Amino acid sequence: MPRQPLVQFQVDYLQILDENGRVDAALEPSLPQATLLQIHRCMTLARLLDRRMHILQQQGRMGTFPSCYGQEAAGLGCVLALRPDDWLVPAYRETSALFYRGLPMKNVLLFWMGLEEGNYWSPQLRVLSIPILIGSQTLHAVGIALACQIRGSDEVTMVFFGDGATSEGDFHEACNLAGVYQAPVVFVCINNQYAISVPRCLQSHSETLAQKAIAYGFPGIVVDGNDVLACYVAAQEAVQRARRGQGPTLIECLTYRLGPHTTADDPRRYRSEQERLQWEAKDPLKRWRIYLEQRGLWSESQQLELERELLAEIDAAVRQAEYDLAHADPLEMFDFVYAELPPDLAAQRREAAEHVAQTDTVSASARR
Amino acid sequence: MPRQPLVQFQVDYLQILDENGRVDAALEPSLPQATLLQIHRCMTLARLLDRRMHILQQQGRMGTFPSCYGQEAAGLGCVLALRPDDWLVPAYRETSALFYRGLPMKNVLLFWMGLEEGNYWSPQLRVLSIPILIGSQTLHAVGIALACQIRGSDEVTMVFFGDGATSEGDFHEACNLAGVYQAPVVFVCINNQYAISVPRCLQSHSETLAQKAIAYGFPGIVVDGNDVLACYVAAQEAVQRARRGQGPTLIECLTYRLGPHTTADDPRRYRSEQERLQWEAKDPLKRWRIYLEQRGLWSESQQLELERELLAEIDAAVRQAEYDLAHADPLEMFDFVYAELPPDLAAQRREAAEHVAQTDTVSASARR
Amino acid sequence: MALRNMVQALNWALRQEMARDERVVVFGEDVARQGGVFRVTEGLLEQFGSKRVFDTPVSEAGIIGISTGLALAGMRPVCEIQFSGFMFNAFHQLGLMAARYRSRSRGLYSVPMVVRAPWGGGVRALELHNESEEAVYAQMPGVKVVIPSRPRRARALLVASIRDPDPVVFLEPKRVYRSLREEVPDEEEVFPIGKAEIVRSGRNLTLITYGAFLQECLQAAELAERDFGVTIEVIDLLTIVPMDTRTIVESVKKTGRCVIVHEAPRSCGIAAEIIARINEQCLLYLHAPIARVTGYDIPYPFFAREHAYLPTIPRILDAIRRTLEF
Amino acid sequence: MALRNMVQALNWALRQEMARDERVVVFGEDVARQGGVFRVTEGLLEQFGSKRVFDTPVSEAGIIGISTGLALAGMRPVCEIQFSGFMFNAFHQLGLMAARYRSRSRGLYSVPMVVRAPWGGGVRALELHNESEEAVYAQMPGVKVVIPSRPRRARALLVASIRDPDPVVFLEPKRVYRSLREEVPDEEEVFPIGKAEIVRSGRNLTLITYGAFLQECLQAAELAERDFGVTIEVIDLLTIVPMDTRTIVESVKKTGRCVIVHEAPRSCGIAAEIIARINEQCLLYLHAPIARVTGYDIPYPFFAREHAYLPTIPRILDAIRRTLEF
Ligand SMILES: Cc1ncc(C[n+]2csc(CCOP(=O)(O)OP(=O)(O)O)c2C)c(N)n1
Ligand SMILES: Cc1ncc(C[n+]2csc(CCOP(=O)(O)OP(=O)(O)O)c2C)c(N)n1
Ligand SMILES: [Mg+2]
Ligand SMILES: [Mg+2]
Repeated sequence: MPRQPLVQFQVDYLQILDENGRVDAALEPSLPQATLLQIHRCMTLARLLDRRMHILQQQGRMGTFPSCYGQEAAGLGCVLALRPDDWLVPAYRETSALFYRGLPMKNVLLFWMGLEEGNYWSPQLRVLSIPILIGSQTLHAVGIALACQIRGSDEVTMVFFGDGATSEGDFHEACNLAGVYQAPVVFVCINNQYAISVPRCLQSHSETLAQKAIAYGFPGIVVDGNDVLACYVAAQEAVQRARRGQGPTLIECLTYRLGPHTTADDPRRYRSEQERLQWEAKDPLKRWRIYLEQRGLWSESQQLELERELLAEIDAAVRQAEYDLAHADPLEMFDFVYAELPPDLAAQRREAAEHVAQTDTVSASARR
Repeated sequence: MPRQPLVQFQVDYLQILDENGRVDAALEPSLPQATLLQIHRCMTLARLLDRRMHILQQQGRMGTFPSCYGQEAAGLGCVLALRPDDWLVPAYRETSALFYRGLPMKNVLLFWMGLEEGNYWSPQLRVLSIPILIGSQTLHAVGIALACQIRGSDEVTMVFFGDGATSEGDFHEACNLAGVYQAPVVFVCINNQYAISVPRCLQSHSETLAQKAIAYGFPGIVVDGNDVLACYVAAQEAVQRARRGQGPTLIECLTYRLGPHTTADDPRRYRSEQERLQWEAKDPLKRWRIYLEQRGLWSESQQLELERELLAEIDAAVRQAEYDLAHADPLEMFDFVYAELPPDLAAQRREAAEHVAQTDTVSASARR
Repeated sequence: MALRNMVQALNWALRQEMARDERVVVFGEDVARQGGVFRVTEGLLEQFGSKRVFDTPVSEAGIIGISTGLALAGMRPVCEIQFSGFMFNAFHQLGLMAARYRSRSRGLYSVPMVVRAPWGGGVRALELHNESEEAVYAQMPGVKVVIPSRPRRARALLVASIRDPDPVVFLEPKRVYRSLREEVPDEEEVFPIGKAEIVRSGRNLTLITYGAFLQECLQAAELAERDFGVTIEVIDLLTIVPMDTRTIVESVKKTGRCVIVHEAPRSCGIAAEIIARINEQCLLYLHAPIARVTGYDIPYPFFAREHAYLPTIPRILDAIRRTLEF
Repeated sequence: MALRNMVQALNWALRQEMARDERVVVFGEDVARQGGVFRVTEGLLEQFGSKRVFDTPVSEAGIIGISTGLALAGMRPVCEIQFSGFMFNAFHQLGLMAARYRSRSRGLYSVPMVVRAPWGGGVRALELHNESEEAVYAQMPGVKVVIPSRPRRARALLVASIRDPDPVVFLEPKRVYRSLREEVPDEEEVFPIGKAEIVRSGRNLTLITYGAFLQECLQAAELAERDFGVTIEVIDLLTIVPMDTRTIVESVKKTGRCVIVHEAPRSCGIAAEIIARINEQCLLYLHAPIARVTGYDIPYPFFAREHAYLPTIPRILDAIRRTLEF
């Protein structure tokens, strides 16, 4: 018996709306007009908020935060495929998708202003807390999907993570477990080409990230992540597969972070302006606007009107968030550790209370 | 632009010496006669020692230990491809391979008798300590391989692990790092179909374990793990690739643990006798003996002679090991924690010394 | 009432809770078909089916991670880590993620899960199968840690843990899995998390422990009472985090002397924390330094040397004597 | 001599050691091209090339694991974990594997590696970027833990750590990375691991700390001396494991009073261990309970509340006053 081929695999690439706004009519999904406009609104809001947060951060009114500039399409495109009762497990750059899902802007602001309140929203959103530990959320998504599977309900869980996250053991264990149990979960890798300064080619020697699915026995696909339609179509397929009990899918969305990793980062240290410009030409918003205009759904004046409206909303949200921040009680940090405050921790809370109250006077004495 | 194939992959299967001892002449490697006989010796010794250890364990003269019965070929076949200055990072069932490499039998005995001394052997063997934390050693192998790469030497590192280990995050991170740095390492998965009671099909939904290599951008291959020649040929290819600077390979050796997971295990709880019998027919030793006989290198009387000789060696090694065990100083447990004993730990050592000395008298008092 | 060993008592708790609450699911390496390497989950697969009792790949971070997800979505996962040392592979998932969902989401999410694990040494097991990592959890606020010592409380505490709204690490002293039997009632019994138990009362010295060493402590107390003519109060912590400081402090105020026994390494162990609390709350009642009888600050040795590592009755007796004679 | 902040001092140590010993290699997430997110490894890639300074994927267990392998094979790896909280992802590799190779192989193998990590809070960073997990390492025998507080010692201790034959976790208080400068000699300087330093001597109270809070402690000591008419001895631990008990005990024997300050959660923290050792070695010298000024037993809060979590000068002063007045 000679050496024999045993198994063979293939990973596809999907693009529907190209960089110049040309659509592949054969593949174009039919989405309601209201949805097309809502997509535009959410992407525009994410971009405008990103800019505003940058200013707030420079004014010291907000902590360092990760920009989503350039990546507004990928997460949103995928989330379009979910039902409202499906679960969404975000990473930290899917602002546009969260808005589509109904998350109040104030939450995003509070989160980056350093308050746990930023993660407190309606349970009906079925959106999990924003994770900081890279890759960790992939496992929680699999657990949530298993809960749905065990209960016999048909909700699907979609989880987002970056190219960097695929290097973590957690990602591996999540994919492997999802494969073994055929969990109804969709893994969406937002490959923005960098993990802070480390380029995609140093993150893994694999030709694509989507092919990592082969290791777990489920399908993977690469899509143009700046193309809302391709993301939606790939996600739709994956969600349906999951809902039918046919197990997980890995979708790799190719995109680019046009801004810095966070406001503390200087991308010029690790990438060329030329590279950035190449990707700027593939801007998902520009492309989407052409698409809407070609379909007669959008005009310059509508755009101006929308931006005015959104800026006003942002102003209002910032005011609310800063009000909440100013009125946050520091001692509440004790109140959500356990369902009930254990006696010794209650004593520590009292101890802290003394000092929070005293701080002014005593620190005045320290300054004497 | 429609949906397009982006990347394609294939994983091969290799068998050279089949279950009935028939060899594929086109693929047969040319190994020196002395090596062929040495292989037989090491596999036979591993099997005989396994039996003896089982008895020792039942007599309470040894702790619980993992049987290598049925798996004698895979590790050994792969190790044949190494140079003496290459590094070997074992799991805990590659006894035959360790013997081929020159490891004294006493070490194996001491290890399972519960003494760190079992892991103390000549540094020239370039064999790393036996690991208990599943999958952890794969990372150490990559680190060792990187050390060789950085120093510009051409040594290769080969690491063994089980089917179960492929589920651990450590395995993933090891493969990913090895791919990124194109480290000179050969990953050998000894797929014996079970991780304790959990069958291969519940370990991963992937068709093969070898295809996991695709996730990291390097080649994977499946071999008949009960066929020394196939293991050797696949390993040889992988070792050469690594030595030439062409990066890692994943070899999946299909084999079967004919005995229990450890002496504490009862395999009848999770697998059928029929399954076991099917695999018994594929016994690597039987096959190897036919191969030797067909080449005119072996006879029944030689076999009897060899077994007599090996049993005597085993007797001697058990005597030595039990002597060492009886003379082991408990307090030496303090002496290898750090290169130098820190003062407070020296005080703890003195404290322990009092009690080790007292134990007899005081426990007598406790028994009063 | 039936006489049960700890394995049987725990199995009983799991059976009853699974029958009572269909949100309870049990999983881990070898827990389903094999019934667990120590047989704690034996028969659950047969009784409750493969949706609620399932085996996992060798994947500890995965086990804790999906358990977290299951709990986030409203289930009541009871997962098993095959030996507690392997919790190290999942400390990030437990300590950084599961433990903090409630606080990071300001109560929107919570993680009512139980992580069971055979724990501690003394059974001639392999390297890394003997760890006592309980003190580490004290530095992971948001988790609770329970360590039973005997079958009856083990059962009642496991029930409480399953019903607890927060993540509970439930560590089972494998050395006493089958070494003693107790009357364990068939009917439901719950013992509250956070309560220590005075298992023997006395006036001259407080002996504090938890887990397998309760047996040695009780024997040492008896020997000490006879040999030194004193009475010894023995406290079984049962819950390690959050600790029942009050019971400890009240006892030490009465006895003025204290010895603490555990298997874990000494530095920054549970005994250190108990000493710190006594120092803070009743220093002036102390007649002698508090003594620690613990594992040493070395890796748990391979089993041929474990007898020299673990506390022994003579070591405990010796500490009692020195504390009394101080 | 040159004035250097801690980032510069550490960078200097790395440069000198890399030049001196070609077995030293530096790697981690964003350490090469980026020069580290805090710039500690800035310029090393340019000076020593990509074989000895390289970026890694986001893979903490991987970083510690390959570091272990590099050390086993005779290199001197100095790896970086981007923030010390992410060490949790690698505790199994560190605590169970790297820490124990020497003992599990009876000295055949050893792991001379350094794991550097920015550590602690107070810089308005995101969740999980503020951890103080040092006490956990005390339960991982086989590792050493160093936490410098100021640039000069930071440099000299990093050199010692790189030359140490055992794994050293080197935690860098990110709050003082750039907040103060010191004379740091250009020439080689080594400070021994395992030695605490009395940075201010006094007779009435021993104030023990490490890391960033040395600054607050020094200020509090000054204020207390002026306000309460006492003198305060301030001890900077520098090495956390193994701890310099002798320096502590001698000081407390002299002063009879002690306050310990750290950012980490209180229970089973370093302060607990110090209290336990004082209890064991000089209980009768104590005039008052030892006070702990620490983080609380809660997850480090998101940064808007961190000021209420972290010790402050008023909290330290208050503890000093109570201890003096006891
Ligand atoms: C476990 C862990 N390791 C390291 C970090 C530090 N860190 C924050 S973001 C980041 C890069 C992540 O890259 P990627 O997954 O591609 O996501 P992106 O930021 O590009 O969206 C790193 C390393 C972290 N937060 N968690
Ligand atoms: C990290 C870790 N998890 C769990 C275990 C317990 N355990 C010991 S052997 C084993 C099965 C390993 O299966 P595999 O990798 O296939 O190796 P095999 O025993 O079949 O050779 C398990 C789960 C362990 N030793 N380490
Ligand atoms: Mg990225
Ligand atoms: Mg196996």
